[in-house]
Amino acid sequence: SQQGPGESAPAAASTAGGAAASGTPVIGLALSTQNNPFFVELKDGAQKAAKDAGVQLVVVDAQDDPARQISSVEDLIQKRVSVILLNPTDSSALAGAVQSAQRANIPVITLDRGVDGAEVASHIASDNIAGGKMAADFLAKELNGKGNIIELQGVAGTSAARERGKGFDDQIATTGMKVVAQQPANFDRAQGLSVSENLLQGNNDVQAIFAQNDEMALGAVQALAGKNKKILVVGFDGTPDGKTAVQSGAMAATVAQQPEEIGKLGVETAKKLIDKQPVDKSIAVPLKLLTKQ
Amino acid sequence: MTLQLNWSQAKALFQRLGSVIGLLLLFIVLSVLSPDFLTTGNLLTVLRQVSINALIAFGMTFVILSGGIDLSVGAILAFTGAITAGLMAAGHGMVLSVGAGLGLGLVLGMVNGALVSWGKVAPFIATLGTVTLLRGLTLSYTQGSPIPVTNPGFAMLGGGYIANLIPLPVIWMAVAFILCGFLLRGTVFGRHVVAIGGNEEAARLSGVRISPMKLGIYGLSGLLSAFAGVVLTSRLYSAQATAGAGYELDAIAAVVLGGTSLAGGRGWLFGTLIGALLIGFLNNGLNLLGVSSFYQQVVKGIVILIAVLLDRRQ
Amino acid sequence: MTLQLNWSQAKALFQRLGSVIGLLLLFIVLSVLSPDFLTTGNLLTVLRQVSINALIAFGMTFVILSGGIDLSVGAILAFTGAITAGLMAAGHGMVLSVGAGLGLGLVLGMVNGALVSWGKVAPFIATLGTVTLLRGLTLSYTQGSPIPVTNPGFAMLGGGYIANLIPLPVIWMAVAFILCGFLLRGTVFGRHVVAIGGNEEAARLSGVRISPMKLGIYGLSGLLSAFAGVVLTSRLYSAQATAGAGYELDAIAAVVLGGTSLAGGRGWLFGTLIGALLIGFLNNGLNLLGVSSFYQQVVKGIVILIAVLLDRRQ
Amino acid sequence: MAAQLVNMHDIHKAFGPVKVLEGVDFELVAGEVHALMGENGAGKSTLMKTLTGIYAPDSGTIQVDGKPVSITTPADAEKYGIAIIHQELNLIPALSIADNLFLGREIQRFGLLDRKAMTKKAMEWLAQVGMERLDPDTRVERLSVGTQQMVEIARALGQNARVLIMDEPTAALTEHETTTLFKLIRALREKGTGIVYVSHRMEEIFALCDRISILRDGKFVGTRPVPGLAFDEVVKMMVGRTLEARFPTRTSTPGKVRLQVEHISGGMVKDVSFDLRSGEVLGVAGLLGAGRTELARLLFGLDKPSEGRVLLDGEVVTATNPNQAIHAGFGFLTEDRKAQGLVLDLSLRENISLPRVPAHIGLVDRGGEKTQTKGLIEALKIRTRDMELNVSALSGGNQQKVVLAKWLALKPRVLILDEPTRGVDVGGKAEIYHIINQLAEQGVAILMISSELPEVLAMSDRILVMHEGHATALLEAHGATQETVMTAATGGH
Ligand SMILES: Nc1ncnc2c1ncn2[C@@H]1O[C@H](COP(=O)(O)OP(=O)(O)OP(=O)(O)O)[C@@H](O)[C@H]1O
Ligand SMILES: Nc1ncnc2c1ncn2[C@@H]1O[C@H](COP(=O)(O)OP(=O)(O)OP(=O)(O)O)[C@@H](O)[C@H]1O
Ligand SMILES: O[C@@H]1[C@H](O)[C@H](O)CO[C@H]1O
Ligand SMILES: [Mg+2]
Ligand SMILES: [Mg+2]
Repeated sequence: SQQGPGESAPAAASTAGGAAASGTPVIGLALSTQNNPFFVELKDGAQKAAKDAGVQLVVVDAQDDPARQISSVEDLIQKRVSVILLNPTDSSALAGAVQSAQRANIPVITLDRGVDGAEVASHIASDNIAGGKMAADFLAKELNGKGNIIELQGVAGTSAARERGKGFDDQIATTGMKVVAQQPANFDRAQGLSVSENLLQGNNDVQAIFAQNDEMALGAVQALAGKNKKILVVGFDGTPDGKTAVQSGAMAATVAQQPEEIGKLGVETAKKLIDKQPVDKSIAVPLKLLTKQ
Repeated sequence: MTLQLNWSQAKALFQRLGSVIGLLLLFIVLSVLSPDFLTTGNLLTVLRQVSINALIAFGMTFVILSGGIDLSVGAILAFTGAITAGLMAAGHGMVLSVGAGLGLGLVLGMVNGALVSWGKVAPFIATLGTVTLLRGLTLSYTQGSPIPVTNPGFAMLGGGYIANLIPLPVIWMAVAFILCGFLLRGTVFGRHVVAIGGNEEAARLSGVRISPMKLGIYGLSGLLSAFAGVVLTSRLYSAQATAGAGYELDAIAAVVLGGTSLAGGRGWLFGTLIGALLIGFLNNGLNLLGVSSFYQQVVKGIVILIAVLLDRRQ
Repeated sequence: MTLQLNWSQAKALFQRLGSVIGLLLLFIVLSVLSPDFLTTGNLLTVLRQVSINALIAFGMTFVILSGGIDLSVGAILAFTGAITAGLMAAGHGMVLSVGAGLGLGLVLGMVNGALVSWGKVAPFIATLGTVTLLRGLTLSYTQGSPIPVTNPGFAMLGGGYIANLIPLPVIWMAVAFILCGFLLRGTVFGRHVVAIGGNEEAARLSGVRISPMKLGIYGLSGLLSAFAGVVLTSRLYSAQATAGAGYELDAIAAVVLGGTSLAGGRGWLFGTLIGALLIGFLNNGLNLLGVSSFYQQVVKGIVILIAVLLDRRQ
Repeated sequence: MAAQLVNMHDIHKAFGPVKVLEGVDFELVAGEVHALMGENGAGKSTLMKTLTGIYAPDSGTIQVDGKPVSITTPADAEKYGIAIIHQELNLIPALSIADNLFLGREIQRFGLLDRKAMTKKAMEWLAQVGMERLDPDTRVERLSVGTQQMVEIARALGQNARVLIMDEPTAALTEHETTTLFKLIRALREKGTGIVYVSHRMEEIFALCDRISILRDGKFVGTRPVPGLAFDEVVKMMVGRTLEARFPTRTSTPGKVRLQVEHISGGMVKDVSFDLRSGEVLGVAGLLGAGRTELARLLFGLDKPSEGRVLLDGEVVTATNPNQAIHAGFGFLTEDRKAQGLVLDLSLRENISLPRVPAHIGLVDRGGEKTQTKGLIEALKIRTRDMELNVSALSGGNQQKVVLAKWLALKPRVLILDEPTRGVDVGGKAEIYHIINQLAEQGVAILMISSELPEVLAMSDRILVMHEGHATALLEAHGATQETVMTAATGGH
């Protein structure tokens, strides 16, 4: 069996429900990365909620490496936290870690991205497919259903990138618009800049750029600076920088997520688990399309 | 045959033991600071975490001892992991798939060796070139998406236990350590590795056949990287296109922290194991102590710098 | 003094010109294959893209010529960029902020130099240590979020044009190339850089003061990395905590593709410029041709390997 | 009495626990050539390095012109008019001759390199040492070792120093360059320069020097005027005992032909033929760059012959790498033991067994290895505490014996020795000659390349003389003289 003492020993030591050995309960938050303001906001939301709820929050960061994330989840198990909030680096890679936690009687709640192949206590996230669709609908309206689009993709293999791409591409296919080029820029602003520059060189007739997050969208905005062509840039996330760019007109729109809310709901749901209250299996956090007022 | 130590041997021993002493110190500090640290469960967890890096670092030790460097270990890990997972997804059995993955790792390593020996390309550049190539191949093969693995037997390789206690990856690490240690100390191959790193020209003039040796050395590194790739794929239930990014630096750090000279010709495998454990326990300890992940890197950087400053050779 | 070339000089010249010939070939191929390639707009775009890597690679050339390596360039770029942006966000003027960023880069580079010379740590390891440390400091300082910049004058540094045509970063690259080339060929400093890389012990016995030289060499690399950081921050309107990841490999690739030997003591700055252009035009060309980004890496890996195989020195 | 230039008193220097200099006195006056002698590892180079700012002495005083000084960097030494030619070559391969000549003291105008001035000066300096044929823009790596040594000499002379230290300057030179160098030294002496001359070549010392100072195990033994000094006395001061004979008598009688080299060409070597019999020592003489080392490299499979063939015991051998040459029965002791002969960071044991590690199916046989090493250490009288010691810790002579031991372990049929006693002290030389004799007695065919004519004449059965890649003479050693060899070596007949 895969049962091992690495997980079972602490479980024996902890009381049912995974409460920590002494005093205030401890909740672990395993982030995929903190190199993106989105996750920093998510963390902030979780920290505030933890303060309000009187629980301790321990944050670990995987720097986008699934193997590192498994290790940090294991470390949280060894630390005997009561609940683990998991923001997976990758949907398919963390099932083992989730199972380890569950064997140690530590419930897992996934945030922002799901885990395939393992049951979790609750999943709290935006509906990314719907978000991709929202972006496509916005462009269809602005461009009257005609035009060529460049798509900047997120880290290949993350569910966010896959789902946003799917929602967007499927919806675009129902219109007269066309995605003429798509390429990953890894959710990163500098890469967003150089990939946009290159794709724009190769595609003269482009009316819009859809970036799967705001960081890449802001890179695209830089690539367009100095060009007098009108190209609509649509991002995703609604980070502070992204919102500012929408207000100034540099970006046409962003599909705003509520990362703070995701973090806050995560802690609140964890608290419910500690207090042995029932929780929803799946919590969808609303998305909102932001445009210039 | 004599137990008497002369001064320079004593000094060398102390330098060697520097990393062991460092590990002990870290151990004591963490035991005092965190009640969760010194438990069987935690120690075995760390050993399991360390195993991937240790497997790679063992191969890297041979490469560095021979005066080279292998930047492609992470890329080989990712590519062979993807191929192994891909074969299984295509319905092939576990034995065949793993065998193919390991064989591929060996061959890819030998390609590095060929570039370095026959191609006369500097190891840094040769393996840097193969990194780019292999990363591209991995992305093309996986189309950027993870390849999930469902074979339960395969999942044991990285996730199983022996006697319900010791994680299998720890066993692999131990076996690899013993085999590699024997290869290094007990065979002509190992002797020649060190000679090449110490003075390649002298080794060549003594009849050591440099090119086949380098094929073997880089091949071993590729093989062990592929094995690490199999274990990681098993642990992650899936092969990741971007797996292993930056692993070469962790492996090199383990080798150097263990007291092996980057210039080649001087070092030991035990040191590498200690170096890998140092890094692993440091990571684990910082997490257990709840140190903010931002500061974790600062602490690690300082520890690495202090360690190499203490361990430097005049 | 004489214009006559002997055979070995001709061979050396051909080896040097290898990268130039490669660049010309690439140019011709791309012009034929893509109608968008040979336009002023595209060429200037590529030059602007190349400028960041070129600035870093110029400094790297000095380091590699002296027999060292600097893995910390990307980390220095990120940290100094963050500090510069942070100072401006705190209300300081552009001149002070940029000056502080550049000064910091110089100092951080000199810390590398001190580790390598006085600390006697191998450059690979010393700068690897500072990478970890600086990445941690950058994350701590920025708390992971980008620091936006609003100063319009500052935005010109990376985004502005001269005569409404030539991007300012291209001007910086040209100026840095001329100054560095002059430093390398026309001054005692440059001469001593090559001497140290060729035979450090001999240089020391000839009265070259190794430690101050290394401080200067790594300091220069740090300064140019910081300058690249300023330009990048300006282009992105913000400082990114993870900026510059992997830039050290691009810079090293540019230097080596340009024909500078990783063993030190042999090389030229013009080659580095050519190497950086090769990489830039290759990237651009693959994009113009619509090659899938997955296969782009495969192509790049193959090109790098072929280039170094052709250019290798016996 | 000439003016005192340098006076070193009670100099101590240790590296860690190893005491290298223990209370050494040394005095140099204007217009003398002062020999500094001692066994390998006696501390000669170290003493000179403390005088030129490379090492700081732990204690002791240094006076220049009667005034106490502190010399802590090479620049300080230059300031006091002290120049040194180090024992090891110290040139930058990728830089030009001119760049090397001015390294560390470049001529500048407005802070910039003044290339023109340096090239001009460089030509003058090269002319001074008879090397006017060299182009100052040539990169140093293109020069042979001997020519590089002449560049080093030109560099030291260019400093117009009042004190000139030469640490084994002729180790890489042959008679021809040596003669040029001696003329220069005598001219400098006339001008009042004080010269310290370190060498293991007794003939040179007696021909050139005015006084001799001797070190033994880091201690000062004494200073003697050369006129009237006996060879045996110098040896006794150096070694602490007298030597029976500089060259032991040859006793072996050559047997049947073992090696046949037929019209071999390749690289610098042009159409060389000779026979070598078992138990025979064939000396190979020639000027710098005559192609002797290249001949050895051809035989050992390091370079590819363009023509000709080689037969060993009647069978054609075609070795394309050292591994094959070794299996065919060749051994090759190279001229540069540090760069090509030894792995300095490995132990005696590991170095000695490198060409063939005692092993069964790839697994090292430790016991057999130790027995073999022990036997060789005893047979060659290698002075070491322990076979596990790194060879870097041995003196030059003992290192050379380790390289020899390496080849003896293989029991080669043909042993090529390239400058087997370069840089080895008198005692060590005698022991190496003794080993060569023993090997010949055991029937090994020996090809001995050497630039020391007395050695070639005394140790060989026959002498092959090379000139510009050709074999110009094959002389019976019995009856050959320095003159007959030199005539053939310079192309005359
Ligand atoms: N940097 C050093 N560190 C440690 N030991 C050293 C160092 N330099 C020299 N020694 C040791 O000091 C001793 C004297 O060396 P030195 O080079 O002065 O001898 P030498 O008289 O010049 O010998 P040779 O005739 O072989 O040139 C030797 O035992 C040598 O190993
Ligand atoms: N790597 C090289 N590059 C250029 N020329 C070389 C090289 N090696 C040897 N030569 C030249 O080949 C010729 C023969 O050199 P070789 O070393 O065989 O001479 P030698 O008789 O052994 O003299 P030496 O006493 O210098 O060893 C010399 O003129 C030398 O300059
Ligand atoms: O939802 C998040 C954000 O969009 C972020 O920008 C990248 O990762 C995704 O998971
Ligand atoms: Mg000496
Ligand atoms: Mg020779």
